[in-house]
Amino acid sequence: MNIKSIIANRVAKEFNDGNLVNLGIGLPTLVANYVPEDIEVTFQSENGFVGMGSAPEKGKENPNLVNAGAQYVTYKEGAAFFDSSISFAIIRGGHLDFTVLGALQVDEQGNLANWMIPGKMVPGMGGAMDLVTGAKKVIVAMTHTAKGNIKIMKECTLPLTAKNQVDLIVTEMAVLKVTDKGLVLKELGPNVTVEDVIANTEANLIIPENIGRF
Amino acid sequence: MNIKSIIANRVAKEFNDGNLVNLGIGLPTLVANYVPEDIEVTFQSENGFVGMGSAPEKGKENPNLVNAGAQYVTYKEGAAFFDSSISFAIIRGGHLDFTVLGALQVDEQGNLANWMIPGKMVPGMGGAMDLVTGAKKVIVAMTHTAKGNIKIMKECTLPLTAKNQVDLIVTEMAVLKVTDKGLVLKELGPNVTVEDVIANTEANLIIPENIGRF
Amino acid sequence: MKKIKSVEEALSNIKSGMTIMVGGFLGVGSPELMIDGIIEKNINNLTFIANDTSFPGVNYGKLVEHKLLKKIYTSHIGTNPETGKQMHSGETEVILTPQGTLAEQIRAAGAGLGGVITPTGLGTVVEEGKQIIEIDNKRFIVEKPLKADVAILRGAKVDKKGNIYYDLSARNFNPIMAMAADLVIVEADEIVEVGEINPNDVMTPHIFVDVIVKGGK
Amino acid sequence: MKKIKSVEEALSNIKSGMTIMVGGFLGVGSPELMIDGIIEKNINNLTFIANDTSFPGVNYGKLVEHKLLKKIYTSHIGTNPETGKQMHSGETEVILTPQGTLAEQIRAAGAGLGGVITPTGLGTVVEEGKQIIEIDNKRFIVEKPLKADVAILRGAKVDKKGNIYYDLSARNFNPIMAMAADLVIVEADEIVEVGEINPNDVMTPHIFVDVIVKGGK
Repeated sequence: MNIKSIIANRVAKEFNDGNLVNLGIGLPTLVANYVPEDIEVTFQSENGFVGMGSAPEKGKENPNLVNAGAQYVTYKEGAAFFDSSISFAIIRGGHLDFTVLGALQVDEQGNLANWMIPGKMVPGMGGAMDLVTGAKKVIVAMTHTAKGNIKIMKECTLPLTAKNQVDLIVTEMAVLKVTDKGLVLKELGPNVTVEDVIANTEANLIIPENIGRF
Repeated sequence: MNIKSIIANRVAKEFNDGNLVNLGIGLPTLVANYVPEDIEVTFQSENGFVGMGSAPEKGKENPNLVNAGAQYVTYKEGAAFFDSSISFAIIRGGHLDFTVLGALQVDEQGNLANWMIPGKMVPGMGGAMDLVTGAKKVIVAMTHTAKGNIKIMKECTLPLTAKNQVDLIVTEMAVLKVTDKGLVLKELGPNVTVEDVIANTEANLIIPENIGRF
Repeated sequence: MKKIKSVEEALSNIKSGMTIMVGGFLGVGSPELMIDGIIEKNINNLTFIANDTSFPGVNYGKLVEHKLLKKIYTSHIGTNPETGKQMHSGETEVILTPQGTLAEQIRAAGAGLGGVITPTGLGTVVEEGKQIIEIDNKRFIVEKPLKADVAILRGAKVDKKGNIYYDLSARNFNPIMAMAADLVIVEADEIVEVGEINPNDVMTPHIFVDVIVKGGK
Repeated sequence: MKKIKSVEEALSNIKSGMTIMVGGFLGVGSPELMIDGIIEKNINNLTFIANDTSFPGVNYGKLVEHKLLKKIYTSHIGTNPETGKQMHSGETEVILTPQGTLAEQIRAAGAGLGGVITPTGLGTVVEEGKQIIEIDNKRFIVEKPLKADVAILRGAKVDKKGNIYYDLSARNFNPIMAMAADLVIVEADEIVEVGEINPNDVMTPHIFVDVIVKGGK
């Protein structure tokens, strides 16, 4: 498996049968491919439906059926479509079990920055601020560093998407749980040592005696 | 025509083609029977639809199709059903051209009292407060007095339904327009004199030179 | 993920002292079997949220006669004299709210909003004791969200996943209550296979629904 | 009460300097002919409200390239680099708002609410300069309603009275914008007879719709 698949595969293990999940654009989208077969997870697309399926076969694309990244998708039996105000009522109202998003930076307090780099890139927050504020659990799924740059910080330096909302950080190197006391190293990725994680992380890490491996 | 029909008939003359109208329970409901045939008026029922029709034939009642007074009704072709939040978005959002309601009291400032008599009768405001606040024009349709008691006051003594929202008062005796300067006597009912109206009204009346008749 | 339960099983989720929301408008679009079950099991001391208190002997109107309600949030009690009687005697607390405000308070709870900013009720007793907000020099009343432990709804067609389709004016408060309770029980006139309701036409998505019971109709 | 008009007639309602709302999500569920007409007639200096600014060359994304927009209220501009360029140069004012807040602001305008009380954006730049309200010791941002002179929508099926039925994810912002503009124009993939859309399944009631144009599809 490549790095992205390793991350997506690990994230998918968090879900339980019957969960409602929103996956962000990019790496998080891959998570859908790794949901264990013995559970049923419903995916929401914030442009207005629950019950999102995989990409359609070539030639079977429906221009009215896209995900929040405007990619053609399908829907599963039992899907339901609605308008944007209902879609965000679901998101803001605490009806999502998980939201999985990428990050530019995340920090010890569970702060997240993923929507702009001042003066450089200002795509806008889209649905991210609502998702992070409203979902029961927020998982950041990302590569541990970006071209060698540290992303897991003592304190985010980029403008925040939300304060204190991240619950879990999953990278190819580690699973980190956000707690009141800081980031706890719960699991190590394939062939990764504690020292590797520390070297690639600015945030203080709480290292328990027993650390799992994925 | 009896008194109620006279009032209902006069109210219906206010409507224009294409208007959306909400009729309160009781006397206002009768207004639907007097809409001129050359215009189309759409009636809203605040329990959740536009395009309300008349009562069904005996034996054709549908238990899922009632008006806001729980009476069986029908719907017209082109009707649309929705939930209570949308129904009151229509009402509060200024999408109604007219609301027609009864009153216990109404006064010179266009204040309306129609939802409770302290210690005696507290039915609750239902949709009335939203209707009176949100509709473009508020018409009070009622008998001029109640068993001899004056209802058109200098100032309402009963708890208000809303302040300064009434635009027009239609009784069997008169049509009164609420203006910044007070109530203007616009029209007299059948066989009614200006003196009759004054004698049955506590509010000061502005009496123009030309008064119509209905 | 089997949501279809017996009325008895569904009732086991409702305990005395809870806050319940009941869909319907003067009893139209309201669950019959669940209401009768609450009465039979004498589940009491309930905080009740619904548009009205129906008519004597009709659907949730019966909850009032059986004195199962401690506190009532509603817009209208005029059709059930017993409610007014209990209110005046002080037996039951009744909080009267404009119907549109009530709808938005329920919706706000379901939508994760902190409250409702409405002009309805200004200059009346409704604004007494409430927070007032000024926006662009206009005054508005701030009303708080209304949430329940359990919502009991009625649907015309419900698929086995829990997607609900309502019929005509029986829709009313049901879809917004579906979003505003920890547990949502729907009484279905008809239970249909998944896929029988067009995904465009689903009025309450299955994700809001926890329990389906077959109604008596 | 004839609502069906030509694109040319419909366009006559839109003037330079107006505020317009456009339905759609990255161009899906958006009116094509009306957008092309605005460009052709060079209606400019517009205040624009939509979820995003689409992609370069795609639907309302073209309004940006043609520099017809003075001010943009939106949640996301990342898919159209031209928007960011005009924002940085100061040519166009861009107000970025969380998508759920944007939806509620539009809905609030249509529903006669004074504003929106939301937790989204707390502790971020989104709360800067905005009114903050405290309810039960929790802080929320107060966001103002968003209203337009004209809303331009796209429907899959529209009956001759103006009832709209949307298809799949093309619904998105269309139904809430239908309530929040002085004049509402819908571009219909298909115009059908009154009665062809089941009254239960109407997604935008005809009372909100002023003008119907036949789309190119």
